[in-house]
Amino acid sequence: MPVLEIAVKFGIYAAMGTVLIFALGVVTLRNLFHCALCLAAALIGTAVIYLGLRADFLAGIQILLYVGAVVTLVIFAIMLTEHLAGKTVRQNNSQSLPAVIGLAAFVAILAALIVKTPWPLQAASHAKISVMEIGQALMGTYVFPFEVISVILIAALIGAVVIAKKDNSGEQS
Amino acid sequence: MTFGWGVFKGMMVTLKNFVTSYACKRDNGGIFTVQYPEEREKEFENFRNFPFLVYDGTPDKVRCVACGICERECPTKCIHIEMETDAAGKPARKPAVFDIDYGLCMNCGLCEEVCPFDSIFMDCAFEVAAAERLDGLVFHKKALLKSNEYFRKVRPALASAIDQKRKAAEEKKKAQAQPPEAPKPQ
Amino acid sequence: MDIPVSEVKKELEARLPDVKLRAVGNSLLVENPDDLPRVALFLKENPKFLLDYLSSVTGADYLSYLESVYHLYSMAKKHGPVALRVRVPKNKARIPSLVTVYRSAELQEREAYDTFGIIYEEHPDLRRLFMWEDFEGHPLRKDYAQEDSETLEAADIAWLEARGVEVPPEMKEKAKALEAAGQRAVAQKPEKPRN
Amino acid sequence: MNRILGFFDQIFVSAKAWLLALLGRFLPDWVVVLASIVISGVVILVMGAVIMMYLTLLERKLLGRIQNRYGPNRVGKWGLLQPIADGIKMFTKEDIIPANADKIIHLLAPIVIVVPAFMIFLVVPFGRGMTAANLNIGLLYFIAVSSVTTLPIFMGSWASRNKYSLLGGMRTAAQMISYEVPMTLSVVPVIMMSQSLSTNEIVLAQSGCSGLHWFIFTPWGLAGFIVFFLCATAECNRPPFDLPEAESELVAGFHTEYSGMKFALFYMAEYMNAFTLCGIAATLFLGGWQGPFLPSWAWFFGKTFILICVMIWFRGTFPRFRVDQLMGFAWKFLLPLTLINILVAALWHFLPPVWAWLWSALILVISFFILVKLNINFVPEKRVYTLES
Amino acid sequence: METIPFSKNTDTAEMLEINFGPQHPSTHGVFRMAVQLEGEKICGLKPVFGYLHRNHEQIAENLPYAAVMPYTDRLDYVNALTNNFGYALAVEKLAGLEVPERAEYIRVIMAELARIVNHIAVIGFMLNDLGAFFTPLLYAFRERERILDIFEGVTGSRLMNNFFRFGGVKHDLTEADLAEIKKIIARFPAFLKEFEDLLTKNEILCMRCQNVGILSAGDAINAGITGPVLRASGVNYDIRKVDGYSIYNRFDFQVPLGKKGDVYDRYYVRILEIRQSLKILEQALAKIPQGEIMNKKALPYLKMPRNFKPPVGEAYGRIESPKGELGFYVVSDGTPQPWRYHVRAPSLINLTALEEMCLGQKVADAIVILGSIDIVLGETDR
Repeated sequence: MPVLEIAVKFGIYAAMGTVLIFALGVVTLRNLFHCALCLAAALIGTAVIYLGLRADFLAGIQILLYVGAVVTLVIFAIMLTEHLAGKTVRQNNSQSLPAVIGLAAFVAILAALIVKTPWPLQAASHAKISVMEIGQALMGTYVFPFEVISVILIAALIGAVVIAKKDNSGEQS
Repeated sequence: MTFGWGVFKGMMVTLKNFVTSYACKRDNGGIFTVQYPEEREKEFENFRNFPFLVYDGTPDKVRCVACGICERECPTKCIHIEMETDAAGKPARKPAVFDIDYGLCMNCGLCEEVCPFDSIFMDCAFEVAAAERLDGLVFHKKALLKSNEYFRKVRPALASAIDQKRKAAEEKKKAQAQPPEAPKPQ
Repeated sequence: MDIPVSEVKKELEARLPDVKLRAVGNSLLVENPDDLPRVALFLKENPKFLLDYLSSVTGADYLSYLESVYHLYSMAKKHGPVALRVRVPKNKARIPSLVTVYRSAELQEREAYDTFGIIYEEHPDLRRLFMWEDFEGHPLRKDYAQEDSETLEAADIAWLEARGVEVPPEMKEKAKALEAAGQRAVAQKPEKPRN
Repeated sequence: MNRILGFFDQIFVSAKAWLLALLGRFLPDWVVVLASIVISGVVILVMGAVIMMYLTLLERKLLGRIQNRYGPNRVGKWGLLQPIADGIKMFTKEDIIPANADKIIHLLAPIVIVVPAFMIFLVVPFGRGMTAANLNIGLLYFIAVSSVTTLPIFMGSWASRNKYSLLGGMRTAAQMISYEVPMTLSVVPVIMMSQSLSTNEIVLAQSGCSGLHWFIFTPWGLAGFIVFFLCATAECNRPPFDLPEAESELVAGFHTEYSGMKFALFYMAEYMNAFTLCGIAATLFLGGWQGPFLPSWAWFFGKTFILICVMIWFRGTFPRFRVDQLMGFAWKFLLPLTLINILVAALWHFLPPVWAWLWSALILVISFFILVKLNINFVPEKRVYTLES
Repeated sequence: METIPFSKNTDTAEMLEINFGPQHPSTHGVFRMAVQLEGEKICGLKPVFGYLHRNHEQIAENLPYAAVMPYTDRLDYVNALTNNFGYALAVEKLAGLEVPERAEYIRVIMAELARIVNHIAVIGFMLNDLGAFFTPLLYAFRERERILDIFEGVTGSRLMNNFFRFGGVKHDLTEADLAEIKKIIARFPAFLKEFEDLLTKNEILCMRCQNVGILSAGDAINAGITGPVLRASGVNYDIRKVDGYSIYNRFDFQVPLGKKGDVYDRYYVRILEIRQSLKILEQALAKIPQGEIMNKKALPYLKMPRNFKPPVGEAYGRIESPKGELGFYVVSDGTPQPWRYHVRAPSLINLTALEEMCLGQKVADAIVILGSIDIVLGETDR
């Protein structure tokens, strides 16, 4: 079905464009809440790209974790501080120029790397990775890094609880 | 007691009511809504809503003598009376104007209580909604006048008591006016 | 269980000799308003009375003076009432607040301030209770001039006409006359010199 | 007999196949694929709208009966036209946008909120072979998409510039994040047992024994079902977890400033979420469209309908939780219970049947009581009242 | 709008100021709570009154004594009969009028029915504030309906009864009415059981109500709190017992007391009070004598209200209304109108302690606490 494939390809490019626009919105818009919403849209767009590339599981996880959890928390934080939500913020400051230079350097290095890497052409484009394989990889091959990450997460969680608790008791006394 | 038992018991109560709303009659746990225009609540003799004026026989035989006691005693001042004058300018003991602002009236029934001529009574009719505040809710004499038969219909006990009282008073009056003699055959 | 006024008066005079008291009807008049908190505190804490509950605070206007009436009961001993009253002249209507002794006076004193203009000194939050902040006058005073809503004033007519309402000419004339006389439309209130 | 049943069972599937075959005669393949998507989409859109409309009627009727009154019964026979009358009313109402509102986001929020509500319909297996998109990550998809619902609620609450809305929005965020965790975890035993994320596979894993293999008839399934159902009630903001729109506290919570059709869209999303969540609950624990005698879709709709009735029953019975209690309930009670439930499911997998039953039931009951003991502030105090003369 | 003097300054902390009311689903009328919030926690709360103010006292000062009676109906419009009772009591005290035996019994019967009506309705409304979608309220209203039917049949009106007269009552209770009341009393325990099954042990209700809005006995007395709210705090003070006004000292009934003084105690004390009211009603119905319903001396004043001129003096009559102590302070100057007329409104004064009860609690609690205090704006604002 060439027509459908073309459509999918076109869709991927369209999604990429949308993601780019929203990503620009994230860094340029003056209202923090709008920025956060753009971030959510960009992340959803990324998930759509994943879907187009037949990485369904990744897309689902992307939406669940990034949109459902991370962005929600960001927005929650913005809304908790009521002064931020109404205000407009300038997103560029005097360090914009060095940042652009740094970014350009980074992009250059990245491009060089991409060009130099011998990408395997056509090899894995249609191979569908099932959920089971992902699970086996996580629980088998990569079990050590997986567990290390979970330990780090737990540490972060406990730290957050400690900080929150201290704040609370200070207020009560 | 187990955690969750209270919640469960509450749910059983609502379930029971759900079932009885289909299974039972109004008086023993069924639906207690009255479907208003089709069904009506029981009407009570004592129920009072807005005042009206009673006439005997024809509308020109108004009991009211425009004494203005109700006008004075009305807490909200919703009654307005003007006495009729005959051609000579002598006041006839009759109201020319008798207005009640239903929009102002608070259904307290004090006018009925103070009226010495058994003329103004509280009505049971409650369907008096109107779209206009002044044109619709200020009731003039014509709309306020209702026959004694109507009064007997809506408040039978009170009406018959009043009728008896009036009859007795009339006979007493007659008896005073005429020297006592054998009662006329009627 | 009523408490006879004479008994309260006797006890108070024995314990607080510098407070001047007078029995008025079934109540006790504290001649000097400044003594009121002392009297109330005494009655509240004296084990014989233990009047721990202030039921009602209200003002009253007797034309020549304003009055504040307090009804005290005891929840502990379940007796009462003892009515205290304080009289102040209209032009200097200041009474010390009882909020420090009885919290229940808080809203009631605000109400009396609102309706009679009695200023309760040292009340923590003496604002109007029912009326809005820039309301003029105190509506329950007998000399309060109530606005007559039937008679239109010039400003009302201008407002109405701006909205396309036809105002009868006689009303306009009345409003003009009022404006010329520099008066406001005030409801007639029978001035009855009573009591 | 079986053939008649089979015919009714597959009536919608065959209708669609016939239609597509008809199209396939004249049109190229890709149009047929497109048409297939369009047909499913249109069916879902129409069904979503109709379901929402009649759920409102059902809710009002049932609540009315629970409260010993009739409910709507004037528009049409038994009030059947009431939803249409309501729809007309909603359409003709003035659309009010607060002066200080962020107008674009205020407009976008109700539109965005119905999108995930419709998208979840894709993976709901309405009957045998009646899943719009048989994704092999169906369940993950469902969880992911339903988590997006928080965003539009945020948008609506923030854009209204209303303090009630803001409070409602914050409550929503807290509540949705909290209840997603036990909900996801309560699904895990089901995934473990059916060894698939696909909703269809999960239904098939519960087949046989005319219904006795439904997951709800196991200890872990029952516990999972209860937790899932409570979390689903919380997820679609229904009583007793309706804090985001708590009428008596926050007027209407995040949609205080919405009127007319925008308000109707929020409403629609809420009811469709309720429907899909009940549908998923039926799929995961009640055997989905499985069941004897009746066509598969009838079973599905019947089960979903019963679950929705239970939700309405909750609404008719319970007072509302308070914010801290709500969070406490999710984190201190439901979350440990689901974790234990996962453990129990693992035990179930390894033990022989009778032992599995005993052990898992025992563990669950004991852990329930331990949790109750630990959360003693959830348990009513005993009070003694004195009567004095 | 005026500025509300909160104790804490808003600019320093991240605080949200919200007005609950005057238009809000659960302020029970046009009442405003200006609330300072930190997240969901309440840091400051000031009640604002006056949205329903109609200067009841001045209206009364310009009317003859009898014509004030229908206005007292409009104070606490949920139970007009007890308002009538209080006013009649004050004026009878002022004028030294006796009330015939049968009339006293009728008064007590009607007042206790009104108390039952009020308590079940209040519990229903409080549950509505708690978020129970109308179910308890409608169950309560189902029973209330029967009692209102009695009111309608006897007094002529369901809510605005205008039933009491100085020295008696307006209408007599017929045998049929008494039988109907007996029937209601007989079926009431079953309803109460249903109500309690639905609510009393409900975990969610207990979570929401227990240890919320605690008011200690000392604070309650000092703040002048009366009625079920006071008794929930454990103070044994029921004016029916203390004053024994009318004929209440002839009945055998008890005063239910709470321990903690939280919302749950207020709820349950009301349920127990309904039981006691039923007890009083049973005794009253058993003992009601035959006889006059109006004092002979007062009869002419019915026809001639302006002839009713109490002697110069003042009287403070108070009753145990379902909301608390309802007091009427009437000053007569010997004319047909009262010179001063003041209502001691429990709905207003019970709000004195609202802020203390709410501080540190959540938003949702504030609304429940307000619901548990039981105010009617007609009485609060007058």
